[in-house]
Amino acid sequence: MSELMFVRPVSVRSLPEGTQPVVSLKGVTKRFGKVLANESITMDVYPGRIKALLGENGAGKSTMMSMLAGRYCPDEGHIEVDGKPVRFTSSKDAIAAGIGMVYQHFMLVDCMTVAENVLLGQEGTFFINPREMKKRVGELAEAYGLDIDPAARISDLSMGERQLVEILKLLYRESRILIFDEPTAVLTPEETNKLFEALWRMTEQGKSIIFISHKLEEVIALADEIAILRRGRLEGELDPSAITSKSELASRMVGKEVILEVNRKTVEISEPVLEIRHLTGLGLTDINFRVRKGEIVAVVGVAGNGQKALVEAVTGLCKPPANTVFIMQQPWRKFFAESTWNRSMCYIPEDRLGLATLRNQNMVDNLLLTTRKGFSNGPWLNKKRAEKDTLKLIKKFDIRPGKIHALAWQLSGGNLQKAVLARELYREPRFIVAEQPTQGLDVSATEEVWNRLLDARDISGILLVTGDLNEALQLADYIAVMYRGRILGMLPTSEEATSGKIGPLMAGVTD
Amino acid sequence: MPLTIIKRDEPWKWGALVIFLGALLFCLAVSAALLAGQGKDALHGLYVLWLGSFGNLWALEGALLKAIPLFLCSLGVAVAFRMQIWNIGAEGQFALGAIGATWMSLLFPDLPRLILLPLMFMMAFLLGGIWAFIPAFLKLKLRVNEIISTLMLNYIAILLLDFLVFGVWKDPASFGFPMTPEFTQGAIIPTIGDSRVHWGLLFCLIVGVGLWAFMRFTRLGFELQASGEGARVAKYAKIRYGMLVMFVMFLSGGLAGWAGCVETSAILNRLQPSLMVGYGYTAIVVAWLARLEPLNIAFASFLLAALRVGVENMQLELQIPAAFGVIMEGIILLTVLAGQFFLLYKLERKHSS
Amino acid sequence: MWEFLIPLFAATVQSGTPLIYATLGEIMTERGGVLNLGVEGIMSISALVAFWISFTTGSPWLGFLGAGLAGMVFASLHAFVCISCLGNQVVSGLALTIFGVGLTHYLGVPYVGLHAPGFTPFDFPLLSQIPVLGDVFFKHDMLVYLSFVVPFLFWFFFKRTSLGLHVVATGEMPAAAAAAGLRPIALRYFAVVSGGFLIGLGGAYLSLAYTHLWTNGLSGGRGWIAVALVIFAFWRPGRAVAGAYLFGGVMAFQLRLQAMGTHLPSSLLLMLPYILTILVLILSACFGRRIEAPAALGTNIEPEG
Amino acid sequence: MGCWYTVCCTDCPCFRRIKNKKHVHIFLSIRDCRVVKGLALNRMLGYWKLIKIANGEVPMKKLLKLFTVSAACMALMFSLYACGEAPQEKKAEEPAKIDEAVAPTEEAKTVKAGFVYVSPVGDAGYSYAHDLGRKTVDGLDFVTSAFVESVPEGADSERVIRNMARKGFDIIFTTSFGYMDPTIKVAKEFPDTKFMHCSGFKKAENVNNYFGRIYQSRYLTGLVAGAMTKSNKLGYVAAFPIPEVIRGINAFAVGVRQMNPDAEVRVVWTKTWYDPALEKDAAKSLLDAGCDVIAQHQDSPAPQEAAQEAGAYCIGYNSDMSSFAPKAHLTSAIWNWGPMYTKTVEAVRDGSWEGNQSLWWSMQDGVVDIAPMGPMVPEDVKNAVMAKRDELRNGNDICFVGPIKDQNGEIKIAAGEKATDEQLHDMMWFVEGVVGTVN
Repeated sequence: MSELMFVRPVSVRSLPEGTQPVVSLKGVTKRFGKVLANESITMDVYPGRIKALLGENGAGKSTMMSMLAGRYCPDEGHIEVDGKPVRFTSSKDAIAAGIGMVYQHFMLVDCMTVAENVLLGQEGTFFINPREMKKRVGELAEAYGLDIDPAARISDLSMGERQLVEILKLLYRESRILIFDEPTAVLTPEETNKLFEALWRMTEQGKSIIFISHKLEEVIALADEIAILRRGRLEGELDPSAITSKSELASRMVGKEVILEVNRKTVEISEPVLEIRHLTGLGLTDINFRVRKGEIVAVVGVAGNGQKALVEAVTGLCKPPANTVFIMQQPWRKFFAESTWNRSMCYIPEDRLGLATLRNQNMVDNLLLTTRKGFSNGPWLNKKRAEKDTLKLIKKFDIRPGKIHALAWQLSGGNLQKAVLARELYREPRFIVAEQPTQGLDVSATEEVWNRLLDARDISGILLVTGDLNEALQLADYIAVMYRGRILGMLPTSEEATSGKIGPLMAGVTD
Repeated sequence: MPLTIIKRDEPWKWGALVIFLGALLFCLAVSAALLAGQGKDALHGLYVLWLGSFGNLWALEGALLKAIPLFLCSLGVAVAFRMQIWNIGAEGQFALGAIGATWMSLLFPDLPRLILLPLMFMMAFLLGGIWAFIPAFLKLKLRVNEIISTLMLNYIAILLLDFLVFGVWKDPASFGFPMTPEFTQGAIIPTIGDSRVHWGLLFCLIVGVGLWAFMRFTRLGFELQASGEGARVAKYAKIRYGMLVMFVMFLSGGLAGWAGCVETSAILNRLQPSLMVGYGYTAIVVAWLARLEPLNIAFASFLLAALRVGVENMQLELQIPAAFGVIMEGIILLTVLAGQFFLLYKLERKHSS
Repeated sequence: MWEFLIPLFAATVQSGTPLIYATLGEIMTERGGVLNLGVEGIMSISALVAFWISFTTGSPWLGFLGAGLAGMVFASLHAFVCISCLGNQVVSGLALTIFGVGLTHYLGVPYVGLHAPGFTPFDFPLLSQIPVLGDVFFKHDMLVYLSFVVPFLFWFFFKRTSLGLHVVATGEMPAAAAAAGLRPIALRYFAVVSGGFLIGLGGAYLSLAYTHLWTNGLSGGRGWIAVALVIFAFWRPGRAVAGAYLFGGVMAFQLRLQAMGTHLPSSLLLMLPYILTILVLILSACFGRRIEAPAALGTNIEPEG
Repeated sequence: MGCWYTVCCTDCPCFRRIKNKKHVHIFLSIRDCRVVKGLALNRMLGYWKLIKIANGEVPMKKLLKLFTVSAACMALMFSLYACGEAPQEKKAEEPAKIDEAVAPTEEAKTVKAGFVYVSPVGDAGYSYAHDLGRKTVDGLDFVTSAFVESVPEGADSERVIRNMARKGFDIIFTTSFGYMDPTIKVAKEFPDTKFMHCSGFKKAENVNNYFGRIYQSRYLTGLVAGAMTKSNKLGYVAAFPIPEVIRGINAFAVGVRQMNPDAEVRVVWTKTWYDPALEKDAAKSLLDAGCDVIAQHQDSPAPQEAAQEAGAYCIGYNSDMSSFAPKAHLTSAIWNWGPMYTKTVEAVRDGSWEGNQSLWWSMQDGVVDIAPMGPMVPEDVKNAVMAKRDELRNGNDICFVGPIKDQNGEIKIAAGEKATDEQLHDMMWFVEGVVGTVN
């Protein structure tokens, strides 16, 4: 997404004849209940090369790699290491086979030190000696030129440093095949470049790397081979040098021409619905901006740069300092004191199952969750009417399965998001906070969500918090770039230069 | 061919019932084994148990009587558990309820029944509620674990009861034995017709249905269930979680308090230490067996009460130790807990790869 | 003054010892990420087993070990329900208590009032000569002396052995442990069962050293107090010992107040320990640092794949 | 209302109506007339073959059948409730019929005696002592007996007692104070069943309350203790501050002071009847406070242990506790219910049993006594004590003879007078020389 400064030393690394693959999957299939996560996948990984695994969220990349890492067990097919079929019952076997994985959500124990985390499961002896552990890890880190204090507690480290720890783990275990699951999601552009250089060095030491991403430019920049995964199937492998255009790659990835332009008619912009004046605290410093009815303001930035805090302060999950946040021209406290269920603010959170819905309740109850005031007369709750309206919404947004008695956890990500959207729009909001609204959605769902949001501009202003720059450019009128709890820039999308400026700002580079 | 665990994508219809019955059977089997271990004829033993619990009218009557306080306590426990508030202090709240009721009856012995009884119920609810409110408050303000605080408050409540009946409230005519004076007629819940069952039964019915309706049809009830999914969701939905926790605990304590009130007023007709026979703890078993559903609780509490009564018959006929019933309770609960696994998962033959 | 205090402290050590064993056991369990409210039940049943074995074999040490084993068996019951069957940990613990206590009353009847060989106090060579400390700490039975050592072993286990590290990892983040090639399920079983062993020893102390005769309800709520002490101790052995003694001290103190001929009603005095527990929790909440409960405490590990 | 199926035991008074087919009865009592039961059950199922149930054990198939049937009965019974025809009405009618009906004539003189205990009989204490009494009674050829143990006082006890009455027990001993009201209640419903309530004070036409003057033994043990103490401090581990216990403490103190005027008795309340751990602690606390003789009103021998470990003396209660502390045990105040229980059941058999009495049996009746004194007790003390014992056995109650002062030194029993039973009954004050409070 961001401007990538990494260029690889060698443009093309040809694969010498007769090199044996270190790892290969042979017709591997994996099901979760009814869901088919991977379908008869066959793929080879060669030593000293970087294989990129490209695919949308939910295309089955992580599942596939988790099988390599021994976390899951394939239902059909098998895995071969050095041409010998292996059967991983636990991560232990995979590690023993020299396969190491860095998960998207780091697998680190916060309350333990770096050294302890790196050596976890690799201590060798029953009795351990903390000092000696620190020494070993420290030496290792130096050997690879990674500067990190082995005695530090994970909870005190930044995301980038945590990733280094994860990498140290793999190095310590001397894994030959390193799998990285969306490693750049939490990194600033600099860190990304550092990481890529590190990865490249490793391949030169003969390690093979599998690099999972859904970001085209990264893949093109880094990979020796690109395998595209769609809907659990391997869409084919290709050579980055053979790639003519991103859009072609993209279309192969998503299976159809990506909608590059959404129909965004202009709506007239009127009074502000959100105003933030000199908001400092909660890890934010001096935030100033406003969202007006009829416009979409996107907040972009690397994850963990204060977007969460901003959203929570706005949506009332945590309390901002007095007279900093004004919603619909009312001070925060006053607004939440007397906010009504409808014609007010609504919040579409990133965490759909944990926060936006009740996982064990049916559609009706989930509709009622935020709209209950609308269905209550006195102390009573009019469930009959709620059921009717639920049915209407299910039809209108075609939420599958069409039953009102389906429980939240039974819905697929896309349908769940549609349901949340349906509910929140049902409230005729004047101000919408949408957080990663399309994360993990397939293209059609994404398209729908985008259009819904654009239509919503007629009645409301929208604060869009997203990690997907493309989304921001598509929808927003203004893009606010966050870095270390500050807003470094407020850029209008109408200007061409904008897309170019964002990258450096995300990295904190202001000129 | 090894079995693998598969998550169900559809919840298992009637699964809960199947599991409950299974647990019941298992428990019967184990107890039969225990009997055999004692050199008793197992089948005959179970038969005696059956007679003692359901075999005749008086047994049922006894069970019904015992079920009343259990039912009320369990309702209290259930509402709290619904919100993931682990209130295991029903025992203490029960005691406080009894104290409250007694206090009123000693204060205004001469009031007519129609005024005095409501007064007693009010005070019982109030004291019980307050007793449960303390842990709720500590939990919210100081993050004090409610499991421990409610538990400790049980002990304190019982000792408080002791203190009262051994001291200030002791009946001068009781030759110094630990008991309050007998209640006046106005303070006693009358019995239904000539049976031994008292009108507390009807009261339970009303409370039960009322609570069910509250959970099902009111906004507060809905908010209560929603908050059961966690404080953050509640906050997202603009539900005032803190208030709700306090309210629920107060309600829960009050219900247990009512149980205490009914027991003192209708059964003992006075306050004495022997009031405390552990209803508060059995209530937790009942509540969980009933999956926190008010209507199931009615059945579960009757069942466990009948079990307790039946065990007495076993004692009389076969000299089985009294603890027998408690063991059965424990086993049923453990089995049900283990069984609930199959509500979410199922075992399937692995497809060989 | 001393002639009042020394015996008081001595009694404190006495009544604190079972709590030390039980509390450490519970800490072990919770460090592994499992909440076990069955301590009361486990203690009482293992107390019975200890008594029974020592009564039949005549060897208190066998009884002591037997109690530990009994504790393991019962704890594994809890482990099975929670870890394998994903049962609710709170309720399962309560069920275990109900079951354990019931079983004790059921099986214990023939032994009630009987007398079994147990551990008797003896002056610890040399150390008992130390003026005050000697009288307080070193004129007890073997199990008390053992309880001085256990916390150190405990500390050593968590700080100096890989297994300890693994247990902590499981309690904090099972997924991470799994990713590191460990087996969280097995580790949790280990934590619960070994914790059960310690709790069992606590039970043994009641029937073999505290008194030498059997009765139902020996544990008398001590199991619950142990659970409370775990929170007070912030899952640290050192503080656990302190808490256990503090609690035992109050218990012994109120009896002595009566023996001195005080005029407070005894019910109020008997309340002291329980009130104290709540106060302690409040204080540790107010002044203690953020209470670092194991992150995954009370949550079960969902099976994968 | 047509023909009702009522379910009840053979001792249901309407039993007789089996003859006219107005009621068809289903008899669900193991003990009595299985055949009739079989018959009636099959009526309900609508066929006529008799079930034969061989002695005691019930074959599974038939068991299941019985279950289904009883289930059916439950339904019926609820309908019964609905129209309010609760059979209790008839219950009271004339339970006398029961015996004629149930028991064949040759068993007519059999006496069924029931016992209700508050604690497990195995507790080596109070209930245990009663159960020894029961065993002696059970030994008699004309008596059958049964008991229910650890029955909580209050609601449960009422049910248990009632069930006993229903099952046709002739005399029921309810042996804990808390059973008083339930006993009276049930007694009203079963006028022809006889009740003996222990340690209470209420009585009725068919209810006697009875107890033993254990304080006499206490007094004697007090003499021994007073003679043996060196520190002049004696400890008394007491259960609950109720007159029974306080009486004992006072008698003990009186005895002590007779032997040793400046000795004092320290009291610790445990508020438990049986919690060895706690009671041992209590004893320890007393020992630490300088007491060198420990007496107890407590069911567990734990205090004895404590005393022996501390090298002090101790005095047991309930039964001879010398086995628990051979080195320390001076003597025990013991119960011996056997003789009086025997007398009672004999009276029931001969029909000479009379209700409405408060029986307070004394050493004269042999209900209370002291255990043989230990070797450490000097001969002269032994003799002195034995002399007093003989006096008591001759019916001369010399325990509370005035002048007796209370803790504040004011005269409670004037010089030369003896304490009246009323005074003893609600004795809620300590005599001079006792350190402690009565609440």
